[in-house]
Amino acid sequence: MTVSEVSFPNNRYVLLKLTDSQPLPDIRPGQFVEVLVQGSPSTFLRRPISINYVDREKNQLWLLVAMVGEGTKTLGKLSVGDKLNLVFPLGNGFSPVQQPGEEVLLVGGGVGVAPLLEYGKYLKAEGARPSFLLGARTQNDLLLLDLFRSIADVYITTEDATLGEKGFVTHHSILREKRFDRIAVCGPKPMMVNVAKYARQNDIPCEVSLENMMACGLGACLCCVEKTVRGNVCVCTEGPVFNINDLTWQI
Amino acid sequence: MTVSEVSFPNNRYVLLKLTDSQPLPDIRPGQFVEVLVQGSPSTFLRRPISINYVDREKNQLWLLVAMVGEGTKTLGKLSVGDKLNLVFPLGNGFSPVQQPGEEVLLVGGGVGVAPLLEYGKYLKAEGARPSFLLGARTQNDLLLLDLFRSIADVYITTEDATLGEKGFVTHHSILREKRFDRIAVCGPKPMMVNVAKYARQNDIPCEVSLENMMACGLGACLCCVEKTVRGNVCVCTEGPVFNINDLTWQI
Amino acid sequence: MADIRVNIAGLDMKTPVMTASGTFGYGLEFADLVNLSDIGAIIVKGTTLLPREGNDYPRMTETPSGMLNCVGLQNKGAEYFCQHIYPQIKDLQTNVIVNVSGSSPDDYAECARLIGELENIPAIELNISCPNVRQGGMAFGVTTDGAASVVRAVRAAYRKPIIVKLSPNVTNIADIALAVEAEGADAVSCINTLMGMAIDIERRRPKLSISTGGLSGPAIKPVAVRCVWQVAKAVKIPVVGLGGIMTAADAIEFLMAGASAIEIGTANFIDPAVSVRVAEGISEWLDRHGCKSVQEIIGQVQ
Amino acid sequence: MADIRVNIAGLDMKTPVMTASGTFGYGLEFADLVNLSDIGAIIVKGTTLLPREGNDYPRMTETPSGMLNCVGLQNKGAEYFCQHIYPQIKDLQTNVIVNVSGSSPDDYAECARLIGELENIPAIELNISCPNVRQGGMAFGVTTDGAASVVRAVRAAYRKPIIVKLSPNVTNIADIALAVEAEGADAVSCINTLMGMAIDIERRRPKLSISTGGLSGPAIKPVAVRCVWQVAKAVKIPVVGLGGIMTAADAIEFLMAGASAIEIGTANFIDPAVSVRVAEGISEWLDRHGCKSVQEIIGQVQ
Ligand SMILES: Cc1cc2nc3c(=O)[nH]c(=O)nc-3n(C[C@H](O)[C@H](O)[C@H](O)COP(=O)(O)OP(=O)(O)OC[C@H]3O[C@@H](n4cnc5c(N)ncnc54)[C@H](O)[C@@H]3O)c2cc1C
Ligand SMILES: Cc1cc2nc3c(=O)[nH]c(=O)nc-3n(C[C@H](O)[C@H](O)[C@H](O)COP(=O)(O)OP(=O)(O)OC[C@H]3O[C@@H](n4cnc5c(N)ncnc54)[C@H](O)[C@@H]3O)c2cc1C
Ligand SMILES: Cc1cc2nc3c(=O)[nH]c(=O)nc-3n(C[C@H](O)[C@H](O)[C@H](O)COP(=O)(O)O)c2cc1C
Ligand SMILES: Cc1cc2nc3c(=O)[nH]c(=O)nc-3n(C[C@H](O)[C@H](O)[C@H](O)COP(=O)(O)O)c2cc1C
Ligand code: FES
Ligand code: FES
Repeated sequence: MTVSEVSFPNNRYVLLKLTDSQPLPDIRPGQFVEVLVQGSPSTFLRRPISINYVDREKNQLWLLVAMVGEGTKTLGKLSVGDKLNLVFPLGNGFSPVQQPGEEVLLVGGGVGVAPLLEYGKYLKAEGARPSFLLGARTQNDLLLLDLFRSIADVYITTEDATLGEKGFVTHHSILREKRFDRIAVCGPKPMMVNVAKYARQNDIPCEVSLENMMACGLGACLCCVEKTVRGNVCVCTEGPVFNINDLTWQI
Repeated sequence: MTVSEVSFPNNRYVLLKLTDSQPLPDIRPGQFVEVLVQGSPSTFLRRPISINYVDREKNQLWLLVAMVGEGTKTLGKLSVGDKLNLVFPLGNGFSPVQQPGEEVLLVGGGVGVAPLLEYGKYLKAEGARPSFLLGARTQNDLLLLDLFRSIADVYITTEDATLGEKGFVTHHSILREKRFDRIAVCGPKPMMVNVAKYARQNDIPCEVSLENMMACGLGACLCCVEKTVRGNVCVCTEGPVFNINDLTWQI
Repeated sequence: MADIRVNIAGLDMKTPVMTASGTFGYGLEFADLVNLSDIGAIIVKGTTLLPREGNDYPRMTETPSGMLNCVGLQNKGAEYFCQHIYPQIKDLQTNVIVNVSGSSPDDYAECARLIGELENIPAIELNISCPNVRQGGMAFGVTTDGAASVVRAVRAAYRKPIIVKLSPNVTNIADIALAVEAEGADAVSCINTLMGMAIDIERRRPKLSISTGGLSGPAIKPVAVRCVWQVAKAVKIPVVGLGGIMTAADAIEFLMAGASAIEIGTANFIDPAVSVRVAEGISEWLDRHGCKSVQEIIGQVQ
Repeated sequence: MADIRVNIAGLDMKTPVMTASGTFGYGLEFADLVNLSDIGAIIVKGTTLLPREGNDYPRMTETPSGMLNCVGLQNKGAEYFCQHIYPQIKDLQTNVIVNVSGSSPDDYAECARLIGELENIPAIELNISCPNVRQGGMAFGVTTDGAASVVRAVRAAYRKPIIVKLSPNVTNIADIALAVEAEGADAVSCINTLMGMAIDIERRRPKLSISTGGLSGPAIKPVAVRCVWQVAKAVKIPVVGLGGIMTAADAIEFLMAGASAIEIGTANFIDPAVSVRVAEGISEWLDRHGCKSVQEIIGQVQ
C-alpha cells in the first residue's frame, strides 16, 4: 500500500494513513496487519499492528503506531508516497453486535485504543450503543480524542488528573453508575486483567485483545500461543480477541 | 561528517561532497575512508572508498561511489544534511613528487579514476607534470571529465569509440608517442595488470592502487592481504598503493 | 526455460523448493497468499505419536538476522492428523511430506507407521533433533548411535522414502549423516536450528520460556551452507539444504554446495510467497547463465 | 557511579570489556581512535611459535549480521613478538594478554613459555580451535582429550593465568570446559567462531580461499549466550563471554548469562571505540538500575 498521510498525535506515536489502487478487502474490527519494516537493520520479522480505522470513502486504512523500538521508529520515518508491504487482514476481530441497542463499553489504554476506534464506528453503524473509556498517564497521551468523540461518549481517566477522572480506567465512576451489556478491552496486560476482574464480578461478558509476540501472524509458527481452556491456541488466528472466559488468567 | 552536496555523474555513480565543523586532517592522495552505511539491512561492515578530492577552501571531502551493491546503493540515497560516519584518512597514498617537472601518467578505469583526481591536483601543485589516461566502456561512463581537464591533459579511450581512441587504455597512442617518468594506475585488476606489463616492458616505475576486500581498514584483521615479495601484507595499511615490483603478479 | 524439476529419493518435484517443517503450518494457512501447487513440496508441522501442548509462551524472539523459537512440537498427534488434517490436504497438487518427531525410537516408528498408511503422503522427514527422554533429554541427532537408533526403528515400520533431518549442534555432522545413510535413510536434510539463547536484560530472565531455543534465519546461513557442503561430500544419498534461505541467490548457494533441493523456513514469515519467488528466481538465473537444467549447478562447488 | 572493575583469574581489570584476539591487532593500530588505557584488557593477535603466512586471499566475506574469515593465524612468531612487538606494547596502561595458538601441544607449550618470560604480559589466552596437524587437521578444541592435552602441556610450561578459549563447533561445550578446568585452566572464554561457508554463485566457487571460515558478529550472539550460560553452570572457574557483542545491552546479556567479563571482536571493525563505549554503557545501565557493582548482575540468569 502507499502512505497517503503521516501525522504525529504526539511525539511517541505516528498515525499512518495508507491507500491502495485496489479497493480494500472486507475488514472486521479488531483485525490486524503484519507490516514489513524496511531499512531497519535490526528488524527482521514483520510487525503486527491493529487496524485503527477503515475509511471506505477514501479507500484508506489507518495504523496508529507507538514508536517503542527500532521497527516502529522506522515506521515513524515514512513519508507520503512511500510503499508499505502489508499482509492483512489477519486474525479474528471483536464480536459483532449481539442485540440491537446493546450498550458496549470499549476500554482502551495506551496504544490499545487503536482497534477500538474502528470497533466503535462499526458498533454504532450496526445499531449498538458504544461508549469509550480511555485511560492514559497524562492528557497528552490520549490520542485521536476528537475522532472517538465523534462516534460516541468518551469517559477518560488520567493518572495525573490532567483530563477526566484521576486514576486508572477501573477507577472511573461510570463503572459504578452504569451497567453495560458487554465490554471490550485493549491495552497493557495489567489493565486488561483489572477490567476482566470487574467484568467477571459484575457478570458482564468481556472480550480482550491480546498482543502476544508473533512471528508469522498466519497460524503457521505456533509462537504466539495463549493458554486457554482448550489448551494453547494461536493468538494470531483464534484471536487476537478472546472472551475472558476462554483464558486461564487468574482473575 | 555532513553531506553538503549530492550529485549523479551518471545513473550508476554518486558523487558525495562532505563537510565538517572541524578542519579536515592532512590527507595524502590515494588514501581512503571507511564509511559506515546506515539503513541497509544487508550491510554490516564499513565500506572502503577512496578520497576523490579534497577542497580545502570549502573544507570538503569528495567521495565518488559506484553503486554496485546494497551498501553503495544506500549511499546513493543520502540527502544533503545527512550525517555520515567515517574513519579516515586510512592507508598509504601514492608516492610524493620524485623530481621537479617529472612527467607522471595517471591511468584510471571505471571508478578507479576516483583517487587520481586528487593525486593529479597534488602532483601539479607540487611541481610535477601529470597527465591523465582514462578508459571506459562508453563516453557516458567517463566521470568528472571537466575537473580532470582543469588539472592536466586528458587522454581517453572508450571501448565503443564514443570518445577518444577506441579500445583499452593500453591501446592509446600516447603510450607509444610519449615516454613518462612514472605511472600510477587505479582500476579493474586486468587493466592494472596490463598497464603494469607496459610499465615493466618500458622500464617505467609504476604504482597500482588495489581494492582488496577489507573488514577493518586499520591493519588489525589481516583480511585484506596481498602477496608481496615480503610475504602477505595488509593492503589497508601498507597499501592500497603498491609499486608493481613489490607484488607477485604474473606480469 | 531451464528445467528446474528434481527428484529426491524417488519423489518428483516441480521445483527444488520445499517449505520447511514448523514454518508453513499445513500449507492451508498460506492458501490465500501463494499458489500451493507451485511449491515443490510442503513439509508439514512436526507430528508426534501423541498430542503435545508444546512449551509455554513466550516461544520466540527476534535476533540479528534471525529468530529463536521454542515451540516444542505442539501438535494434536498422529491420529488427529490422519483423521482431521489429512483429508484437508490430501488433494493438494504438490508433495505433502510429514515431519515426524518423537521421544523414543518406538514412538517415531509408530508415528511413521500411521503416516505410512496415508496414500497421498509420499515421504516423511525425520526430525532427530528431538530430546531423547531416556537419555536426559539429549537430542537423538547429536550422536551417531542416537541418530541410527531412530532411523533403524522407523525404517522397519515405514516403506516409503525417509528424509532424515540433521542437527547442526554436533562436532561432526558428516558422521551423523553417514550413520543414518547406513541405516537406510533415502535422503538427509540439513540443517535444523542451532541451539541459542537470548536474555531480556530488563526482566533479567531468558526471553524464551524454556531458556534456550532454536536459531533460524539468514544468521545461520553460513553454518548451513558449510554443513551441506560437508555432508554432500560424505554421503551418496541426496542432500536437501536449508537454513536462512531468503532469495534465489541463497538457494543457488546451497545447490552449488551439493544440495539436490532446498527448504525454506523462517523466510515464509516475512514473505508468504517466498517459495514460489525463489523457484522463479532459480529458473531465471539458470536461463541467464545458459543452463538447461538445475542439475548442472548441483554440487558444482567441491 | 557503579563499580565495573572485575578480577578474572587474578587479573585486575578496570572494566569487564576486553578486545578479542585477531580483531584489535596489537592495540597500537587503534591508538589514534580510542584511549587504550580505558580498555579492561587487550588480547593481541593469535601468536604461534614459528612465523606463519596465513591463508591466501580472499580471507573474508560479509554475511547477514556477521562475517566469515579464514586469516589462518598469520603472525611473525613468538620470538619476533618478544623482540619487536612486546617493547612497543609493554607500557600500555592496560592488561595485554597474548592469544597463543599452535599445531601440537609442544608447540603451544613452547610458545607459552616464551611469552611467560615477558614481565608485562600477565596472562595468555589459549586458542584451542587450531587444527591438530597430527589428527588430520581436526581442531584440538572439539574433543575433551584434544583440549586437555593442550592445556596440560601449557600448564607445565606457564605459571601465570591461562584463559582457554572454547570452540562452539562441538556437541557439548560444557564437557570441553570441564576437561580444561580439570587440567588447571584459570578461566575459559567462549566462543570462538562458528564454522561456516559462503559461495560466490557467479564465480561458482567458495568466497574464501580455503572454502570454510569462522563466522563472527551479531549473527552468532544467540549461540554464544547459550554457550556461556551452559559453561557457567558447569564450571567453577570464571567465564569470559564473547560473540557478536556490539552494545552495552549485548554485553549485559553475557554477564547475566554467567560471564565475569566479556570480549569484543568484530564490532571493533565497525566502531573502533566500541570497547570503551560498551564499558560506559554498562556503567550507565548499572547506575540507572541502582546496582552498586557489576558483580550484582553476573550470573543472574540461571
Ligand atoms: C495483534 C497485535 C496488534 C498490535 N497492534 C498495535 C498497534 O495498533 N499499534 C502499536 O503501536 N503496536 C501494536 N502492537 C505491538 C507492536 O507489534 C509492537 O510494539 C512492535 O512489534 C514493536 O516493534 P519494534 O521493532 O518497534 O520494537 P522491538 O524493539 O522489537 O520491541 C519492543 C517491544 O515490542 C514487543 N514486540 C517486539 N516484537 C513483537 C512482535 N513480533 N509481536 C508483538 N510484540 C512484539 C516486545 O515485547 C518489546 O517489548 C500490536 C501487537 C500485536 C500482537
Ligand atoms: C581501498 C579501496 C578503495 C575503494 N575506493 C572506491 C571508490 O572510490 N569508489 C567506489 O565506488 N568503490 C571503491 N572501492 C570499492 C568499494 O569498497 C566496493 O564497491 C563496496 O565495498 C561495495 O559495497 P556494496 O555493499 O555496494 O556491494 P556488495 O554487494 O557488498 O559487493 C559488491 C562488490 O563489491 C566488492 N566488495 C564488497 N565489500 C567490499 C569490501 N569491504 N572491500 C572491498 N570490496 C568489497 C565485492 O567484491 C563485490 O563484488 C574501494 C575499495 C577499496 C578496498
Ligand atoms: C517456529 C519454528 C518451528 C519449527 N518447527 C520445526 C519442527 O516441528 N520440526 C522440524 O524438523 N524443524 C522445525 N523447525 C526448523 C525449520 O524447519 C528449519 O530447519 C530451520 O528453521 C532452519 O531453516 P530457516 O533458517 O529457513 O528457517 C522450526 C523452525 C521454526 C522457526
Ligand atoms: C578477522 C578475525 C581474526 C580472528 N583471529 C583470531 C585469533 O587469532 N585467535 C583467536 O582465538 N580468535 C580469533 N578470532 C575470533 C575472535 O577473537 C572471536 O572469538 C570471534 O570473532 C567472536 O567474537 P565477535 O563476534 O565479537 O567477533 C578472529 C576473529 C576475526 C573476525
Ligand atoms: S504468529 Fe505464527 S502462529 Fe501466530
Ligand atoms: S582490512 Fe583489516 S587488516 Fe586490512
